[in-house]
Amino acid sequence: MSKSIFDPQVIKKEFPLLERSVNDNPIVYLDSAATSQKPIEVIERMNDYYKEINANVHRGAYHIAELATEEVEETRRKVHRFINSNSEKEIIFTKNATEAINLVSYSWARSQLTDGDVILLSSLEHHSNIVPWQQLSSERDIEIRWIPITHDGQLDLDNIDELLKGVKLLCVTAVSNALGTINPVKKLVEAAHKVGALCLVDACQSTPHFETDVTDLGADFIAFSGHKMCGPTGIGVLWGRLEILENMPPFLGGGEMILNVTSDGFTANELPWKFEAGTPPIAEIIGLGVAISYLEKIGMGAIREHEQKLTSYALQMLNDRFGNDLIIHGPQNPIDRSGVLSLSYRDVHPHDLSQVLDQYGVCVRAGHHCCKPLMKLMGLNATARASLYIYNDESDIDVLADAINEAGKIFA
Amino acid sequence: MSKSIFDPQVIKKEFPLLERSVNDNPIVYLDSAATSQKPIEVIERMNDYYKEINANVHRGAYHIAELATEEVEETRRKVHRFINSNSEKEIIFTKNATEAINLVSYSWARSQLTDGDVILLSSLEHHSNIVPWQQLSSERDIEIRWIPITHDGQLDLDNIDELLKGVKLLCVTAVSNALGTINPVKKLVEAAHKVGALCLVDACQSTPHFETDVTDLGADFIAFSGHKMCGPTGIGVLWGRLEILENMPPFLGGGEMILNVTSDGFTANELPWKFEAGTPPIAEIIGLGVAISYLEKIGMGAIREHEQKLTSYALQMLNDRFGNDLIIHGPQNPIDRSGVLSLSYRDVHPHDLSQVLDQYGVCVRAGHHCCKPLMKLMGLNATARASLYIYNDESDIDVLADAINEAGKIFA
Amino acid sequence: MTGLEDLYKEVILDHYRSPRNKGELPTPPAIMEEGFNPLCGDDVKVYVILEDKVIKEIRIGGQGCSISQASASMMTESVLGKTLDEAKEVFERFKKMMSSHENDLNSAESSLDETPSSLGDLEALKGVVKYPVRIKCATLGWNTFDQIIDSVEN
Amino acid sequence: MTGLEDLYKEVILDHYRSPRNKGELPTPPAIMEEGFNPLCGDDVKVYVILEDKVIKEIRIGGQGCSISQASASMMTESVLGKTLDEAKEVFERFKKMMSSHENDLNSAESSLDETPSSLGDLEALKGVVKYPVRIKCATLGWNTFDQIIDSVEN
Ligand SMILES: Cc1ncc(COP(=O)(O)O)c(C=O)c1O
Ligand SMILES: Cc1ncc(COP(=O)(O)O)c(C=O)c1O
Repeated sequence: MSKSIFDPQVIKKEFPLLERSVNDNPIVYLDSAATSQKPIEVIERMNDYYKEINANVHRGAYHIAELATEEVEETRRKVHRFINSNSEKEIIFTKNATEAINLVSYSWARSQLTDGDVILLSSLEHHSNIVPWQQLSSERDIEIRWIPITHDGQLDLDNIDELLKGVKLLCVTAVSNALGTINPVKKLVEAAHKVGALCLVDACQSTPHFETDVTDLGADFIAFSGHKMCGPTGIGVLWGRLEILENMPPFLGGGEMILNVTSDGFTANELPWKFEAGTPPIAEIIGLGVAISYLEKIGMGAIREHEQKLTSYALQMLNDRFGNDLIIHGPQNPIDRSGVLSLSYRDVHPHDLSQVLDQYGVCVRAGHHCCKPLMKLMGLNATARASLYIYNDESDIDVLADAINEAGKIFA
Repeated sequence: MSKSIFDPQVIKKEFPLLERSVNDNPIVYLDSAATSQKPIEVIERMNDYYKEINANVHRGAYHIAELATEEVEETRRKVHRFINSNSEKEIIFTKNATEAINLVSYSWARSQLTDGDVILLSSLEHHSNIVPWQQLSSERDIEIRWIPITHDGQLDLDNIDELLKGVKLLCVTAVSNALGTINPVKKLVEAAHKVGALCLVDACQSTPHFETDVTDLGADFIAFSGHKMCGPTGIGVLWGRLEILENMPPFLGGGEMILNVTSDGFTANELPWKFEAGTPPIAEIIGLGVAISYLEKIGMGAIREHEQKLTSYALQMLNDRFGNDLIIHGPQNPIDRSGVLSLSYRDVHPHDLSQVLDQYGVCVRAGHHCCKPLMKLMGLNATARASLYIYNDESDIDVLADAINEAGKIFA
Repeated sequence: MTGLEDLYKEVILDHYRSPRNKGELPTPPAIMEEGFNPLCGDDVKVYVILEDKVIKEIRIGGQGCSISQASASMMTESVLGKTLDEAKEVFERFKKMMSSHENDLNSAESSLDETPSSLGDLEALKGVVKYPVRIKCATLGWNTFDQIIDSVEN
Repeated sequence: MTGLEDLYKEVILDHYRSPRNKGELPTPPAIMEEGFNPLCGDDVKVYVILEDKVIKEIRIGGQGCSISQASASMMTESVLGKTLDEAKEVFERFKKMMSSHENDLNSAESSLDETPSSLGDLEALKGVVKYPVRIKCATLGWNTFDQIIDSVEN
């Protein structure tokens, strides 16, 4: 938590990609909500894995297979501690957060929900926490209901008790990837539990930026991806409460997830392997472990503090400089938001804006950010989204502002 | 195809892991059927990805996102050419072969098969091509039927016409990972098509070792994993025939796989993205692309030739040296088998055998090799499996033989 | 500012600022198809009134970036009054120009030179091939128009 | 040959070659449970006849490697004639010896020294903690036996 160790200049140097140039300008990476950059120690540890202990896990009795297995299982324990779960058996490795959510949908929901049940979604959800439920509701007579939002993109909970009637599952993102809104997840979990519903929290945009404590949160499932939190691509996590996971049928079938197979049928393995079919993403799991250690070394509290300060700076500075020409969507108070700045600049289309920004080395994302229902509610087609992380500093925001200004000139 | 360029000594040097020692002995890696080692160029290209162009794909309009997207889609084209498919749209990236098979089971089979239908499996299948079908048959009244084997672990096709009656799907592995048996897949595809059944080929053990030509094969689906063919963990491939894939409903739902989402429902994206939900394993896809180029550079014909020669040597030498003390399961003619040597040595338990071998740096796998039904048919509980690849040579077999001999002394 | 002049040519910006044939047409008699660019959320609606397979009227609805809007606007000019077959032929030439990158991104420059020089304003979109993501923008209106041709022909 | 002496102690090989209490018992009166090691395919069957919560007879069936067979064989000797509570206590001590690695593989040596020295032959299995994969072999019989205790107690 100590501020002294947090120096974005030092941190920046640990990310090799941030040293490169784009179009003769030093890169200014502002798309961490899509995927984060990776510190050198994550990259090198995966290298070392391939060079020194690459072997398939869990079944080899030879030395390097044991080492690889040990690193995979040690990472499981690390994730368990990182999110303060009850047991390492609750940590299931998937390929990304999307698979984790689908696992809940295919295994838990399809075995538990029947015609007439209701799933409540927040209007801030990413497609990955919408489409799996729409798929289910097109198979069965399951109603999908939405928590509305206020004009500044916060959940409108005035009628939450009404909305929760008949609900069996509440799906809510901890932080909106499109607007940066931080949701009152703990409160929502409590409300859901009061009516006997379970709560699945999409933690993709919170685990990289804040402390995560599933015990305190009280949720039933959380899903997140490694690639947004300094880890590699190809690895995600589902956490679920032990007693719930234990009663769920397997999802993907195959090697690793069985205890026994005969020609007549199979017996599923114990948790967590029951849900991990096939060769796991071994190097990726190990990379995620290093990423978590890296974040813990900096301190999740310090990370949040840094991002909040930087967000305050950005809101203030961009506002001062562009006034009404630039709309920053979402909550106005930095306390209510993460480092996601979803922008509309005059009538310059976000795609054009991001193209011009790229010319100055500034990487932002243009589009619907996989949140089309939310965008529609906000009356938007697309925004240009700048999203911050540990390696960003005020100078990055300044370059962003200058580049926005240049775009204004082209599309005057 | 030219033999001159094929030199396992040179190739070995391209695999950093093969330079290490285990228990003070140079490593002799004989577990490539579980996972292969990775050439330095695969490892370094993934490094470079993370250091130079790491960005989320398909949605970013900025430079590095375009480069990453281009490499991902270029790899798709490379896979398409590598297996001689009809279109790059037929190439779907998954996390491993197991997910690829489950995709067929959840999307194709669950939308096409009904009570009374039959799925025919070969008795040589890996759990990953058994359990998904058992899961389905426990949900619906779908019969699972097995193609029997001969005593030396080859498919017994005498009654294939009888067996195919009522069959809607035939699942068969191109090569047995437990015994090395090469199956007459093309003939089986023809037989399946004659009764209107589709054929799913598990190509996990063939793509790394032989030329794969899905057009010639005529199959409907093939599944394989990157990690067994010099590629990274966390990446698999499903290939399916375009007209079949087009009519299949989506499997995993989420970002990337949609064309549009409203609060009322979603429209699926075009192929192949319809089946690729969430952030793809970007670095892993790129790594697979490099692995394929690496294999193509050596030449799939040359690889098969090398492995067949080495297998002949091993069969002969081990037989000469150990006689009846050592049983090498599976077909006796090297033409009928890949470089998989499944061994029983006296009454030394395979687990103990592999433990002693490890002491000499020799990595083999002990167990059921995820083929419990096959093992049961063969009257085996477990075997010790030595499996060969491009970087192995006769000296590796010699070390293996010496180490087996030492095990004999301990368990005399 | 270097580099973007290729993309944002004056004629493109002009079509973007003052799109031709923007609006809607009543269906029927018009045929309408809608297209999405899943990458950025843009959507386009193409309305066409045909008489004897001749494009009598055409309108563009929806929203999008300068490239998709300008390209659709130019498209309306280049196909209005043409027969479907003629329009298809323009589309083929346009597609060829846009896909030169797919063969080899690096040799894009050279293959560009081979593009037939008869696309009028549309040639201003040549520069787009250097920005693969934007090709989807430039072809969105065209692909949607193509759906109309398909629906008429089948 | 260095290194494996720790694992394949003479007493282990002896139990492997001449397993004690190998065989089956009729059920009932015996209780039987079966355990699998999913990693290597070994399975073990434990048969127990209880009288007043005292283990009157015990047999081991199934097949496995030297470690799993020897450990099960030693187990039968160490629990035969004991009450379930006493047997559980032995199991707890054995488990503790086997899990010293889980806390810290590197400090395994030191924590080994703290293991209470009252496990008899079973102490020969100490060396297994250095081979994490084999711990599953060593505990297979025990965990299966534990299922019997569970089924009796609930
Ligand atoms: C024949 C066969 N099929 C399927 C698989 C499963 O592959 P993966 O574990 O990569 O999903 C394997 C490898 O373990 C295999 O050898
Ligand atoms: C809030 C949120 N949920 C889900 C996802 C999906 O994550 P992934 O694409 O890694 O599966 C993302 C990221 O794209 C996200 O930001």
